[in-house]
Amino acid sequence: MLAVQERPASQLKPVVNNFTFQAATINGTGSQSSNLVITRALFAMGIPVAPKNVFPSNIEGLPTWFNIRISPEGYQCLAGAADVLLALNPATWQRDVLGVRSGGAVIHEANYPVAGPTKRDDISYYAVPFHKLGRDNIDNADLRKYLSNMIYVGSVAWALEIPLDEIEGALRQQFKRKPSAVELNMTSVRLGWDYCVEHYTKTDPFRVRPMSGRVEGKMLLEGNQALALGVLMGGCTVAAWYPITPSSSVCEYLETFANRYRVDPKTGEKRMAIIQAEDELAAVGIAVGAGWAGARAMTSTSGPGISLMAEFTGLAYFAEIPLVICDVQRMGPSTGLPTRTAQGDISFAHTLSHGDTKHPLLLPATVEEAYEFGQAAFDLAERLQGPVFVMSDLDLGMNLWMSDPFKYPETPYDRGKVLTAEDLERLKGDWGRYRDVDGDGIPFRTLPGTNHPAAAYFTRGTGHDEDARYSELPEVWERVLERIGKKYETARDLVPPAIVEDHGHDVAILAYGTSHHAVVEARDAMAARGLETDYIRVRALPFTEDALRFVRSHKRVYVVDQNRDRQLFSILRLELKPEEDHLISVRHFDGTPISAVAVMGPILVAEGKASADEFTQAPPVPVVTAGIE
Amino acid sequence: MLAVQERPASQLKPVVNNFTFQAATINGTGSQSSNLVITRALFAMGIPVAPKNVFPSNIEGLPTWFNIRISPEGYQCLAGAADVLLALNPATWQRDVLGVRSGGAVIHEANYPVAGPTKRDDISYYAVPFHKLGRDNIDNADLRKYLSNMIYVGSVAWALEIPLDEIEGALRQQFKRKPSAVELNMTSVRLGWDYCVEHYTKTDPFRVRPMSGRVEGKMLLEGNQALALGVLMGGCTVAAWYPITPSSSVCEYLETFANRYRVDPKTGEKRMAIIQAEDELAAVGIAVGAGWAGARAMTSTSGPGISLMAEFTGLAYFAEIPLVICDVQRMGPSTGLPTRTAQGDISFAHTLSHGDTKHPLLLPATVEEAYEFGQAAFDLAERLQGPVFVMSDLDLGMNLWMSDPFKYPETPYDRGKVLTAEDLERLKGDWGRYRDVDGDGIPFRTLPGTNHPAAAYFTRGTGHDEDARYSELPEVWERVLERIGKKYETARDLVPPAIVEDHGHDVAILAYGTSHHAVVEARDAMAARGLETDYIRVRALPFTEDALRFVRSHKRVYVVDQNRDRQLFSILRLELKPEEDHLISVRHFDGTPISAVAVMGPILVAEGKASADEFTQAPPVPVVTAGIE
Amino acid sequence: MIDTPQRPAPAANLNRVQLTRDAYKGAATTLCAGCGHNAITNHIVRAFWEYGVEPHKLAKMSGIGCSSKAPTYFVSQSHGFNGVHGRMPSLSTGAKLANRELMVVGVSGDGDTASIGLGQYAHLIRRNLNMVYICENNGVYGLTKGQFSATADIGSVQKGGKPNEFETIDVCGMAIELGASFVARSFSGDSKQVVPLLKAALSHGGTAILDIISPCVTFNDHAGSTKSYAYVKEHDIELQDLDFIPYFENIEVDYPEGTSTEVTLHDGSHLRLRKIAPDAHDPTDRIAAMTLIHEARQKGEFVTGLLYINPDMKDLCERENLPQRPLRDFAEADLRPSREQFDALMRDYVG
Amino acid sequence: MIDTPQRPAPAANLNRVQLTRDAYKGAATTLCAGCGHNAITNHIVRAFWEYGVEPHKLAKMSGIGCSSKAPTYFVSQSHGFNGVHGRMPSLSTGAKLANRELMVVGVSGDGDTASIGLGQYAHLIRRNLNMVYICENNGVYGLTKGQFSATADIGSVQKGGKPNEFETIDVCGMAIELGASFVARSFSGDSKQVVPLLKAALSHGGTAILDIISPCVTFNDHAGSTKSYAYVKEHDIELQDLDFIPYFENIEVDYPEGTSTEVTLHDGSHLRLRKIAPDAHDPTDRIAAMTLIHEARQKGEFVTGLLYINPDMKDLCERENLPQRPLRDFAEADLRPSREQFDALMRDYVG
Ligand SMILES: Cc1ncc(C[n+]2csc(CCOP(=O)(O)OP(=O)(O)O)c2C)c(N)n1
Ligand SMILES: Cc1ncc(C[n+]2csc(CCOP(=O)(O)OP(=O)(O)O)c2C)c(N)n1
Ligand code: SF4
Ligand code: SF4
Ligand SMILES: [Mg+2]
Ligand SMILES: [Mg+2]
Repeated sequence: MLAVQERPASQLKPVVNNFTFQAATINGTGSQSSNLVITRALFAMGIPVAPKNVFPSNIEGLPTWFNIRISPEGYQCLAGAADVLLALNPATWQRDVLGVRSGGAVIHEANYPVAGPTKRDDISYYAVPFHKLGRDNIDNADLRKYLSNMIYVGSVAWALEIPLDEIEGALRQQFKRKPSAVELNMTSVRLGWDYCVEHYTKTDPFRVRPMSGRVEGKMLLEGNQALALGVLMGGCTVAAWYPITPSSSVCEYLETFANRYRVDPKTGEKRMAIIQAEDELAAVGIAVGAGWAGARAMTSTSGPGISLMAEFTGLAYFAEIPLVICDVQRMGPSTGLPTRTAQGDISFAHTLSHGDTKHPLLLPATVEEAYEFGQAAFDLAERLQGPVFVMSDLDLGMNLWMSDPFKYPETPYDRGKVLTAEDLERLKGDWGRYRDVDGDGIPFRTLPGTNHPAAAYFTRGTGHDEDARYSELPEVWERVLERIGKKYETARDLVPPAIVEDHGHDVAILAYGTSHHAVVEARDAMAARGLETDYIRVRALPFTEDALRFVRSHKRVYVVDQNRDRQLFSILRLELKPEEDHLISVRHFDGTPISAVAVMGPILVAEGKASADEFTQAPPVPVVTAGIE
Repeated sequence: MLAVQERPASQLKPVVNNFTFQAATINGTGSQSSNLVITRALFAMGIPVAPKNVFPSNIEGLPTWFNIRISPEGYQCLAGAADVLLALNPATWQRDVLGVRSGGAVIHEANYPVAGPTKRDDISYYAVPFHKLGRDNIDNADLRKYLSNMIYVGSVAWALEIPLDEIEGALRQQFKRKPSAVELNMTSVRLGWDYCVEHYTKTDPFRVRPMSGRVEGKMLLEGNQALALGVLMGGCTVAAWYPITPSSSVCEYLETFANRYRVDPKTGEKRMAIIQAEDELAAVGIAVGAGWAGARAMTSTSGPGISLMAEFTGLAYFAEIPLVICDVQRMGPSTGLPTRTAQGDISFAHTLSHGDTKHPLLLPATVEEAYEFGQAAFDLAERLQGPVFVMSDLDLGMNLWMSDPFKYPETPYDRGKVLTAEDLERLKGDWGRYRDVDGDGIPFRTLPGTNHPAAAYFTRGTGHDEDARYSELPEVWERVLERIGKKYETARDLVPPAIVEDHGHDVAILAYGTSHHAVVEARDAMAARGLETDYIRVRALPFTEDALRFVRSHKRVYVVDQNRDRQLFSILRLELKPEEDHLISVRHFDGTPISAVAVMGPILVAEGKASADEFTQAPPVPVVTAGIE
Repeated sequence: MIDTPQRPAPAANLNRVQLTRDAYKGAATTLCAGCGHNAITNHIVRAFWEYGVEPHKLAKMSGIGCSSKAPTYFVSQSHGFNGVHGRMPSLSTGAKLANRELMVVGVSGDGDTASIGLGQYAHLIRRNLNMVYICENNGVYGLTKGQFSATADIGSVQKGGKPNEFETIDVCGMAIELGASFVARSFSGDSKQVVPLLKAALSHGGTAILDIISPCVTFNDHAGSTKSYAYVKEHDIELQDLDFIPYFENIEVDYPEGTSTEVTLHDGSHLRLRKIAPDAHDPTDRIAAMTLIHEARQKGEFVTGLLYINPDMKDLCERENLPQRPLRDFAEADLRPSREQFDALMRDYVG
Repeated sequence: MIDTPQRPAPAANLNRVQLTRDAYKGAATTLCAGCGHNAITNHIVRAFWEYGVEPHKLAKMSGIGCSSKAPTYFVSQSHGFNGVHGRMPSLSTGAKLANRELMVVGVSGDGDTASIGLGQYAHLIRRNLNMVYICENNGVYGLTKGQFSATADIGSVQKGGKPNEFETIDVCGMAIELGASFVARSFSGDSKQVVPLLKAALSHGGTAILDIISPCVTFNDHAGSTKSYAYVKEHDIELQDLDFIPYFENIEVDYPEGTSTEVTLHDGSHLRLRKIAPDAHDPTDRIAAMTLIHEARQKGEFVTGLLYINPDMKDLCERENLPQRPLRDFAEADLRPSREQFDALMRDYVG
């Protein structure tokens, strides 16, 4: 929830490169391009940006908010409330104005009423007749809707003091393939800029200045893009998916990459099959079939798709077939909020399917990890012979993030324990598909097509013995199921280890995935208030031994979950002895990206460093839902 | 796992009414009727019986075992190993003979080799040429296969000393509708009896004698039958299902009951719709649609069906629609052992579907509870407005159990918070579908078809506010999801309370479902060895306050789960504070019904009352799988 | 909360249940301006008003998609249920079984129907549940931003330029193959055809399939698409001119001999089919209907109008022998066997 | 462990890949004696032997059911996959995409295909995956003890006496409606028909649907059933006498003018259709095939033989432009862009 916090407002002392800009618009009107231009211009000035798009689940006409957090530290999380608001949605006008932090500024469509609750004396107002400016000045009727949005780019640039040539530079990047569009757009930008220059003197403190040392050489890209690139680099050759927000773009980006990098220029043949399946049951079935036949195969989906993939995941678990499932989490249960973020599928994915199951999860927090884990998932799945989940979320997947360029992989793929015809010859055919030869719980397999008379075995989801023969014998069943369980233990040494900052403090924070960015800021803020904390970022399930040791060695461990039911917290508790259990749960689950306040509020209060009042939020104003249904 | 235990064998001192009889046959050969005749004859003699059918997942030709535990105490669990074996399956001959407890007896087809490992000197052998007797004496070629099985009934009757007129009585009951068959069957029975009389003198100690005081007035019926009757009495009017072992017979029995009790004799109209759906997704969808429209609706299934019902269960949870799902659990994961028992879906059902969800589960242990909970589930689902699971299992569902006759329900249905047109008139239309008026988290609903202009609301799995309007607002989402979570707390007071035997001992056992019957015997046996225990049988999730109090107040609580991953144990741990947590897990998961040994073995060892050796089992003999694949 | 709407004073513009046309409206649409689905919503409002649907007896069902949002945009005084993707048929089946008096109207999309929902669609038809099933067919997944659905024609081009490689799944062809009792196709822009078809569907006593081509202006209205407004208008072959004569009105119209045929619908209403071509299609001939659809598809055309009808097929509730009184209304005394019956049953199980 | 079988010394009974017929057998069946499925297994053994299938190139796929157990009973030297209920098509799709060289043969049941699996069945056909799809059709769920499946005919009577209330789903009719490229129907008892159809299906370059009526002796072989041996034998209308001429054999047979037609299959083999009736069915005519099926169904008959074929339709791997080399065999260097390409991409994302 957006917290409205008091802030020592100063009309005079400038606040440079350290505030949140929010554009409140209506979706489907083309405002997304405008927001990207502002983002890119800031980024080009050397200023760290953290753009967060909070958009509705429809195509046109509902409220959407685009937030750009800028901070010298490069914090990547949402900062709670906006300092500078661009208000272009009458439906949310009142809510948006009341959400602005004291001392802030509002750039708004001139015909919105500034009266009653929307008339605040602690913020600055810059009314701009966007509508009229567009109507009067943009002749091209086809483009008017789109270009009108560029007008506000000009006004925002004026308010934030972004030089116009930075805007032009950003436009040039946006229109790499169509440079002629730049000037057309700039004409609209100037309309908004000129209007403000003519009518206003800046009275609020928020402004930007070029800076250096933070973003040079950094990329700006989405988590789904990074994940798709990881999947490509990871050698995936069969991908099957069914469209669903927010995961669709994983396979869409993958297709773009595959068209670019997997097509044989001579023959036109493509070294990858990407199948848009008829539903999620088929998507995961295709991935399982391909994994069985020896391809690196994956499917990507979100919550409802995970539910539908439950049966096949159990088959892959019990028949021991490599399978990568990318879950870009959105807010559930049920259809929920398809365009809002959550970490709500952790426990469901962890034991997906009926009967006893337990699957490794990878928990990326950054685009770089999305890229890395997109690759690692295949190594793990083929090594462990079973399902592996990459648990991304909407925040990571669909927002732009700053990152250093990714590393080109230096290691070969780990294709796991596969016996070739030559191996079989050497073994004189003496092998068993489900024998635990190495003591790590992982058996050997052969691939269909292996030209050796001993290669074939029969795969089934029913009971089978070590030699893959059908069996209903009690002792065989128990033995096989225990052995499969052993692989989860083996996985502890194979998954990406936790990242630990241990300075021997009593209090520690344990977080995973996108909560990381809020924790980074929260720790700085808490340290500033005298509460030093240690930190462990868990990057996978099962927990590694290191992670458990860290937890055991701290007096109080705050576990941050972006879900209602303390999902990772609960999984962790079950791995600890009662006497080792000093866990305290911190939760956030309203669909917005988690902020530092959501992390540090509960911790400071619990640690006696703040009163509960400090973090009590003013009740937000409901949106007037007329027309929204 | 069948435990082969040493037993003070005595050829001389008779063991009366206290042993296990096992018939090892081939399925699809009609042996099931013979086994039932033996069971019914024993029962008619006043002897408590506990029949357990361990059958394969095909229709004809694979090994099947029918065990009849008889004991003066009326223990209802499997006793580990057989004392008297009827061996009629060459494929399992060796395994079966080696599994007989020392001092026991084997009645077997005469042409099986008694040599090498199958030649034991601590058991008695009665070889009978069943095959030849049938061939030579049964003229009716159509019935020969079936009637041949009746020959062994005669030999078993001879060995156990069941009077032939008891057999005849049992046949008379079996052929209530076709009395002429009785004599035909008795002819075969006498063949087997006479052969033994002629050739053998009984040398083993196991025999039965009529007794009284234990089974008079008791019924013998299957859990699925009882559950179906509960569902009928509970007022279910829409049932939808898809065939799957071991749950199919729930809806098949239900159909029989409905045809008998729900058809209007005048019009022929049926007050119940039972739909065999095209799959489990449709079955649960039909139930959800019917629940929404105000009918008491249910679906029944088993593991794979639960996986497929995940998405709709989440919808019912979040849109708050009454839904009863009966899960007759079988061994998973995946297709697993479809004809073997487990409690493996507990944790999966408990949080079924993506996102944060938590559902009440009812955990019947007896046929009486299957009947009771079959009714209670509808009251709960309509009261709480959400999914409620009845977690039966194959052992309970498909075996015959003794029970007192069920009680005719004295209370009206609890149809929950439904507003009628009159209510709405009284409220002047001022209501909201998702408002928490009573503070228990449970809102009011109206049914489609309610003739009032304010009755209608729109149901969806997407975000909505208290008045059922579409909403994506963060605070609305969080509020609604928290409120739904509150219903789980409300449920603590509504679910069937645990059954407690608390005598202030340090050690307690916590069990649920069919494990109960093993615990009963185990406690007696442990007490005999000086270990007195308290006992709590949990009959539902969420845990009631009483149950939690019991757990907190004991030094060591052994939690019995019929699954690998300690599913109920884990759910319980998460409800306890670390300092209250004195849980120790006891597991059984080989697909066989749990025995007392499986419960008391680990406890006695952990409590220092037995050495681990005592319960180490001899490795069982693998079945010769030729032809079984 | 929901305001108690005032029943307006009787006036000229009231239908037979004394409601104005406005009473059949719903919330304002949140779909794109120009979306075919909005036009269909308007046709529904008009048809339901003219037919005199009683709002409280209507159950509006849908799956997930832009199309599936439509039920919120008509008849706000009816209960509605926006379920999960592709599973509207099973929800509808349950609702109808629970309360046979409900008039069940489902709105689905082509993705919802022909991709993820194909199995349920087929089995709905097989059971002949008495409901109206509207497929708002735009050949793409609108709500997830324009990927091809299974009804996209082979060779049709995506907005990005990618051609579709797969044969279309024809929801009408499928329905007829599966033995559907009422199958019609139309175009969202053709109110003259959609409105009488909707009313006929309401009058039908089984599953009435209406496949309505409904262009997605945002993702599938470009050149190269075979579901664009331009393409559909050009390739729409109308089979008949349709007049719906409701059972509650006594309209006598004379048609010149041989120019029309009439179908008597389940509720006593009539649908008059006026011939457009001399060799008019006989909508009671299943094989003719299949042939027609296939031949049109081969030519890249849509045949619109009533394709097939069998007004006499039993619906699911009849096959299940359900009472007319809603099952959900029966109480303990109706549903439990008597104490005597119960005791007798218990005795059966004893010994 | 699996014994290393000896390749027998060359002899008269070796096929073109030097294997005896026994090499095409599998484990002993665990199905009921007399089950139609066992007969089909025998036909498969013979057809695969005669065709000279290479065991290591074969992938045997199935769902769940008695029928779906069949892959364990033939060609034990091939990999097999008994998946989950109704989802064999997606598993097969994945397997084939991973390794295009595999010869994918799926065995399913009528419940597996037409009930739970209908959606995947339809979309498999739509993609025209190159595989043989055998539906062992007995009108019931054998493995769960005899409930009606969706292919049961309306009016057919269950063992307990309950009549089926619903229209059959005709898996051949559906397939043709959906644009399948190879559709045949047969009867488990008719080896003369099943064997050449199986070989033709192996030779076909797309999804080859074989719907084989295969009576369940235990649960659906009684009077009143329309899938009993007695009923099927009586109502089987054979369309053609079939001769399969494999591409690797040079057989020249003369047929009297006008008594037969020949279809050239994808791998160069030929299927010769000898007319039984004078007005013989043309299996390249889709509408004729549909009409035929519908008319037969109305009469309670089965038409058996090759119903429809289009040997030229592209299969999925072709549509996806996949290389002939199995995708699973490509390595790092083939799959990762070069370091230069990668660095260029990274630069694209910078600033
Ligand atoms: C199980 C599941 N998978 C995927 C989605 C994502 N999704 C939402 S709508 C939709 C497709 C809608 O297409 P269609 O039915 O044609 O409706 P349209 O938007 O085109 O009207 C999809 C795939 C979902 N909500 N649930
Ligand atoms: C998801 C799921 N639902 C139900 C079942 C139970 N089941 C096993 S086989 C079967 C039906 C098999 O019928 P069919 O495909 O016709 O094969 P047949 O046994 O008749 O050859 C069913 C319903 C299952 N295994 N999985
Ligand atoms: S995206 Fe397409 S289908 Fe969806 S509302 Fe817009 S125009 Fe209609
Ligand atoms: S039950 Fe029927 S289908 Fe199954 S093996 Fe027996 S005869 Fe065949
Ligand atoms: Mg669509
Ligand atoms: Mg079948």
